[in-house]
Amino acid sequence: MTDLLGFPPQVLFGQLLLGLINGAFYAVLSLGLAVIFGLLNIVNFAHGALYMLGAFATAGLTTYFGIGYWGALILAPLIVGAIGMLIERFLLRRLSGVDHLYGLLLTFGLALVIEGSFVKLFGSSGLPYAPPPQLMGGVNLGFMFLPWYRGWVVLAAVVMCLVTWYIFEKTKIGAYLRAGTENPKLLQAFGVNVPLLTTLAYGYGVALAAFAGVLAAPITQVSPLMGSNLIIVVFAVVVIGGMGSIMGAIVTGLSMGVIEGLTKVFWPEASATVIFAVMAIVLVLRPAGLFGNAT
Amino acid sequence: EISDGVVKIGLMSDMSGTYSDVAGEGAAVAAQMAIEEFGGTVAGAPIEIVTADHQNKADIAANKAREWADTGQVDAFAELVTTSVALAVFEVAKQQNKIALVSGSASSPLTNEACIPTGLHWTYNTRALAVGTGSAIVKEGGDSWYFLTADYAFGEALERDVSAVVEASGGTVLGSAKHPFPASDFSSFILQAQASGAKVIGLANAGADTVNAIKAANEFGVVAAGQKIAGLLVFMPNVKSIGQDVAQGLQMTVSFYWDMDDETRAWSQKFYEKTGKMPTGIQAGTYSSVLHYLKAIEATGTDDTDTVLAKMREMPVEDMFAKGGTLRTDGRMVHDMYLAEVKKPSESEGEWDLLKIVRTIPGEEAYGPLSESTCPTK
Amino acid sequence: MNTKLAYLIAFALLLMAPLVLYPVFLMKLLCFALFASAFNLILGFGGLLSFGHAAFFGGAAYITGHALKVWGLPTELGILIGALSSGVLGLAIGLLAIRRQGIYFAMITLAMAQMVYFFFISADFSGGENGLQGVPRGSFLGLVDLQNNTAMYYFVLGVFVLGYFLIARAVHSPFGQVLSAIRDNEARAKSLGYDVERYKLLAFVLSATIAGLAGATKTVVFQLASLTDAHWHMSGEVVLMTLLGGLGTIAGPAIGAGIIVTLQNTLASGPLSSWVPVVLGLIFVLCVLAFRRGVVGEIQALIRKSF
Amino acid sequence: MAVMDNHELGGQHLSEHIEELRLTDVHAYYGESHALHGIDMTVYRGELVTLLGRNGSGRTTTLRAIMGLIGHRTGSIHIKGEEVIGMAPHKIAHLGVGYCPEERGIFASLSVEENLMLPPQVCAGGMSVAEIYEMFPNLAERRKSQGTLLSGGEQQMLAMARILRTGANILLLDEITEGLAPVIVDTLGEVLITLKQRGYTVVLVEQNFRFAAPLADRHLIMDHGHIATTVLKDELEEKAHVFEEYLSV
Amino acid sequence: MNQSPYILETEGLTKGFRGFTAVDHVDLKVKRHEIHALIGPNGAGKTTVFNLLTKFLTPTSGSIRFNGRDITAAKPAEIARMGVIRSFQISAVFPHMTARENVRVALQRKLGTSFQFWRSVKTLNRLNERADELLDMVGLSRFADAMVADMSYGRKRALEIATTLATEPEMMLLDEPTQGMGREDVELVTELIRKVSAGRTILMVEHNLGVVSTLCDTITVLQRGSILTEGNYAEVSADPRVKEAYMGKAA
Ligand SMILES: Nc1ncnc2c1ncn2[C@@H]1O[C@H](COP(=O)(O)OP(=O)(O)OP(=O)(O)O)[C@@H](O)[C@H]1O
Ligand SMILES: Nc1ncnc2c1ncn2[C@@H]1O[C@H](COP(=O)(O)OP(=O)(O)OP(=O)(O)O)[C@@H](O)[C@H]1O
Ligand SMILES: [Mg+2]
Ligand SMILES: [Mg+2]
Repeated sequence: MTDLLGFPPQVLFGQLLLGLINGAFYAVLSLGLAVIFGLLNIVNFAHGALYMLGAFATAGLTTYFGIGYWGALILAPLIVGAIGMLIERFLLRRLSGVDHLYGLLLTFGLALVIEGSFVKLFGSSGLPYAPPPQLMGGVNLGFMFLPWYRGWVVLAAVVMCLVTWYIFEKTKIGAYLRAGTENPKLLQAFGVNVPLLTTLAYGYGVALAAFAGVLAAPITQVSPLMGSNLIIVVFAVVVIGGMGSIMGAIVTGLSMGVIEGLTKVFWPEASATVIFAVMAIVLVLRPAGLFGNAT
Repeated sequence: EISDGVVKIGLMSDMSGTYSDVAGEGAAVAAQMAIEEFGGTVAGAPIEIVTADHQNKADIAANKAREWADTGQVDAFAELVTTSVALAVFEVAKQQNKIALVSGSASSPLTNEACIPTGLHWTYNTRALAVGTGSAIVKEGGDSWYFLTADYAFGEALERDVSAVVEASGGTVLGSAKHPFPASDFSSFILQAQASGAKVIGLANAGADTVNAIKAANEFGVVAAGQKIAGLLVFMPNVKSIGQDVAQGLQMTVSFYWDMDDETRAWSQKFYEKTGKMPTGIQAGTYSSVLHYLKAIEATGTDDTDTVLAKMREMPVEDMFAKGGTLRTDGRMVHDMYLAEVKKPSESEGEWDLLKIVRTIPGEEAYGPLSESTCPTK
Repeated sequence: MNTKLAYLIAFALLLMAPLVLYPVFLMKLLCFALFASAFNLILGFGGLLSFGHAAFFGGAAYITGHALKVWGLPTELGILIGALSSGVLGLAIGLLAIRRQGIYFAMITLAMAQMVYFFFISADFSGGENGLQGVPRGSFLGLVDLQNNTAMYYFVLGVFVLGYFLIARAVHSPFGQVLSAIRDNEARAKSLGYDVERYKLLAFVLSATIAGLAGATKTVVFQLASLTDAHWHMSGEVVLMTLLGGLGTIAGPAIGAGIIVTLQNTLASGPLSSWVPVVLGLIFVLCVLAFRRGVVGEIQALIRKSF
Repeated sequence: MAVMDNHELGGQHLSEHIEELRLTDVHAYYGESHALHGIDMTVYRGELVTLLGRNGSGRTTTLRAIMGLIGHRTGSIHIKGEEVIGMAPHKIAHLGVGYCPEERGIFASLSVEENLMLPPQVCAGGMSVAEIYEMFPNLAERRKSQGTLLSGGEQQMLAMARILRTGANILLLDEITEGLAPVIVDTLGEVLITLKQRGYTVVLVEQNFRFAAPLADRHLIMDHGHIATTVLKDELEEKAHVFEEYLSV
Repeated sequence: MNQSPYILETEGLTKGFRGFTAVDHVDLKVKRHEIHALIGPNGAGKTTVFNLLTKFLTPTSGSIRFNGRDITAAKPAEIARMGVIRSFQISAVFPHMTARENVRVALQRKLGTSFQFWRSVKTLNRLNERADELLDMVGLSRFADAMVADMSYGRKRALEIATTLATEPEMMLLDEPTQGMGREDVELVTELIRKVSAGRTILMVEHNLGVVSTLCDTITVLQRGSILTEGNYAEVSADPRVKEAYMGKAA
């Protein structure tokens, strides 16, 4: 049993795995952002609030309707996705044709409204939520104890990422989405129902946020402000990956989780800023991000 | 004898942010209840209360406090959750010679290096929390500790205070991990704590951080594997949001619990009818501090700061919150604290039946002797 | 002609304001007005949305606080050091961010500001979440005691007027012309021989410095520097102020700041006190949807229409 | 299908009787500026009509108005008998309208081939990809490259090719010879003749009169946002003064 | 001053894009005070050559000399300041400024006050006269105070030429200056180019053979990234290879 950099290898393996699990959250969240940024060219500042809505919907479905985790896994993204579509249809759509920065500002305002209202409605401490009984307990991997639930999180997140990647890069819809990003009017003149496409894309991106919220509900505090700080880190992840790049969001999400995890071992005080530091370095070397194309 | 013919209390709290659950509007209600006990007048003058949401911003607090003092005839400030706010208001109170009744903030410096002659620290502080939880757990055999500490002043203060208590009681501190504030994921730190082999994992953090740490500890089977979690600053709403089945057995130090005796139950019931929630220690403490302030005015017939302050120090604090509490010259209100434990779900008889008191910590023990205070004006 | 008159009236009102309104509140208002105006220099005239201006505002606040409290420097010097250090910080962040535009720029500045924020949380000199408290106001040139609110007010007014006119001048300068050309068509400006990045960088540094001036002054007024000043919500608020007042108008941001600060102050103790974030959020949404030109912009449009 | 019908009917001969496109008193605005001042025009099936005029006379705007791409427009526009003034652009496209914009509108995030395959089929009978590559060999060669990395002329070819694939039989073409080498211009001329033979209806905005003259059945001369006059194919000689007056040819 | 007859020379200029060579060992020599045309089929690499010359793209290999000085490593703005100014194939103006301000932006660089944020914009008013002159030259004097965003395409092109002229470049690179213009405007611009060519060198890409034949002294034909032939209009247009590859029936 030799030590690596002063830490027993078990610890290191354990931290790597945990980093990957956290990375899964970053990946799903930044993926949603990338989808929305891709088609609407909007940095969805409300993403954290919608992630929170996903977690609240999960807890709420149990408390008020007796619907358990697995039901929520389907329903919460649908509900929140529908809310997202309403937001797109009645608010964001009015911004078509004006500078995309206004989209950022609008969603920033929305985040304040949503989070503020939830503090009023549910208090700042939030609701309790436990993992589903099927995933209680865990397995001893030798180097660490892995709760089943964490294992499930990675699996679910990776599957979701791959599905999304396939849709966007390999299907006709994906081509529409990319074209719509650049010149929606022209795409519409070719006979594609761009307004519908936009609404669906936003709904999908938001549903991804809610999906991450469902995954998070059993492991973090389900509280109104749970997404407000997380979102900034996710923004940095998206920038590192290259904004709008689906693959970039996935790969960077996972690897930033790992890097952050390792920092927590070697230099815990820096773990809050390590991602921003990586971002700065990446930007110096590759201004368009790791997967972005320089234009 | 009453300045401007009215006794006016300026209550400042976090009404919309993180602390709105433990303080916030509930604190305003509690203060109102104290005023109602006086029938709305004191020494022949009407009592008024003005409230403000400082949004956890020290500059808003300082601005409001100055404005209230300069132009709003406010005689005393109350509640003041969040240390930065309390410190900012202290600055104003010192310059304007107004009484500041701090209930929400936990920071020990308020009665040490940052103390002011007119600042009274009412409900609790980090030292009391440390003594209560730290010594109790060491006594039960939890003699080796590892801390998860929020990487900011409050977390460090808490860790320092508890470490001192643990070591004084014969325990050892094996180490600590500093986590960013706020942090959403604790699994990594929990793993480090697990690896340390300590018997007790002390959480030198608060609010969402504590909740997340406890949830993660539960998930990773920390308690099942024989380690104990010690929450150093936990409020009732936190326990509710962790969920009783996860939180059961968790020990914590509280200044107040609604279900302690007939008096607290009666008062809390009244509070519950107004707010739909049971009171927290901060809220009960706000009531107590305002009540005591009014009693002193009633007794002296004036709202002159120095006179009232002298009277407040002279009278014991005697109400449903504090029994025989005393006000020290460094501003500390010394009263009994309680070590509480979260009930098992099976023991619980209702939504709010969350804790049982396992030990009363005498005020002297919790807050230490005045001689230890570094307050220059004590 | 008209604007000159308007400025004269505004200045006269500001001179007399402390007779009617509470001076500390007015000073806060002036500080934020300056902050928003500085911010507008980079957004409204440089076309770059910085979502990290809190770093400059808060950074200067801390530096000035430290300079006055610990080093015991004279007030003016402390403020100057605060503002200049924000300028240096602006140079560092700018060098990194200026290479990207639009949303990228916003994200990068946000992230860099977040690093600054974390630095202030854990640095020793900044007092963590308690902030720097009890900063002495000192005196102006060692003559006028600034502990007096009225004296302090006129000092702040002086700083504001100075900063404000520096901005107004920068906008209407040869530099300002090149800046708006770059905003319009960067490649063309380059082909005409302008090093666009240096122009943008200068605008950014200028904006950061004046934002720092505002933050430093605010520290002296309130005698404290706290994390709120450096938090990303502050960056959001300054955007709101600028937007509400009128992006790319000279006077708009100051007016927007006035409205928001007044609102925050009034709401803080009214019946809506616990709804402050929601109300601010709603204003944001409303502004973006229906009111994009901001107060001043709408008024200008109205005037243009009716003549 | 539509193309087949035309073939059977012999396109050319019957065309004058079937109205494909009719604009009545169409006004269009860019913000507050009034760009079209009451356009009246009718185009019959199988016809090729040019819109000529000076820069800024409103030709592009007319096409954009037909396509529904101008926010504020009034009057009435019928395509194949259907009123489209209030219709969304994607619905208009599905009536069988193909639009080739002045600025080409090649998508940078798509490869050449993806650009080509992007517009959905709106009618049966579009050209096959093989046919298109044969017509524009440059495109075949660069098919995997990013759309906007093509040269200006190649992009123009792609923009044109793109709508030939969709089966649209009303083509709105805005300055398609712009920036093209003369050989390619010749090819395009041949393409247009083929399309006409197949019964396509074409509205062509052109500067290059030499290119347009032999192809068009009618020339509509635009001036200051309205149609000033019409010149038929066989009147070119006698009405030369019209061109003088409006185009200073 | 360098007394070589060539103001601009390239040697083995090459640009590859991921395996595709857009410009392949081009040795281009542009004589001082000439109007030199670069023609060729679409995709031949004309715009790419322009981009290389002005350093909007970096050459894969080869060198560029301007006035005898190696500028292969210079930055775009530096090249512009040496007196080589380009126009773009797709119109390049400042849409939210007036036409006069557009021209003035180009004029003001020479004042050397462009970093001076403390000076009044009024110090630029002395440039107005020259700006109006330039606008008049391209027939835009009526639009001096108009917002450029509202102008038609053709007028934007004309404005772009005026702006380019304003920098009084020693050498102008024009990428299809008459593209998108009516005949009337084409003639206007042709005349304009002739007028301003006095004492200057002009390198232009142009598809309008009418313009090329009347205006240009030397013509280089580019095909698939390499020089096919070079000469005056008569020589070039007589070359059967050029006919086949480029001119078609028009020749
Ligand atoms: N996006 C726009 N915003 C405002 N005005 C516009 C816009 N596009 C065109 N215009 C104006 O509308 C009028 C008609 O322009 P249009 O583009 O239809 O002309 P055109 O005949 O196609 O000329 P060109 O040869 O320049 O393309 C012009 O006066 C032009 O200035
Ligand atoms: N950035 C790039 N990446 C990859 N290929 C490119 C890039 N830029 C140009 N090309 C390719 O290089 C070739 C030359 O392009 P260029 O734009 O120079 O042609 P051109 O001669 O100007 O043509 P046109 O007359 O049509 O404008 C084209 O085949 C084009 O696809
Ligand atoms: Mg046009
Ligand atoms: Mg070209």
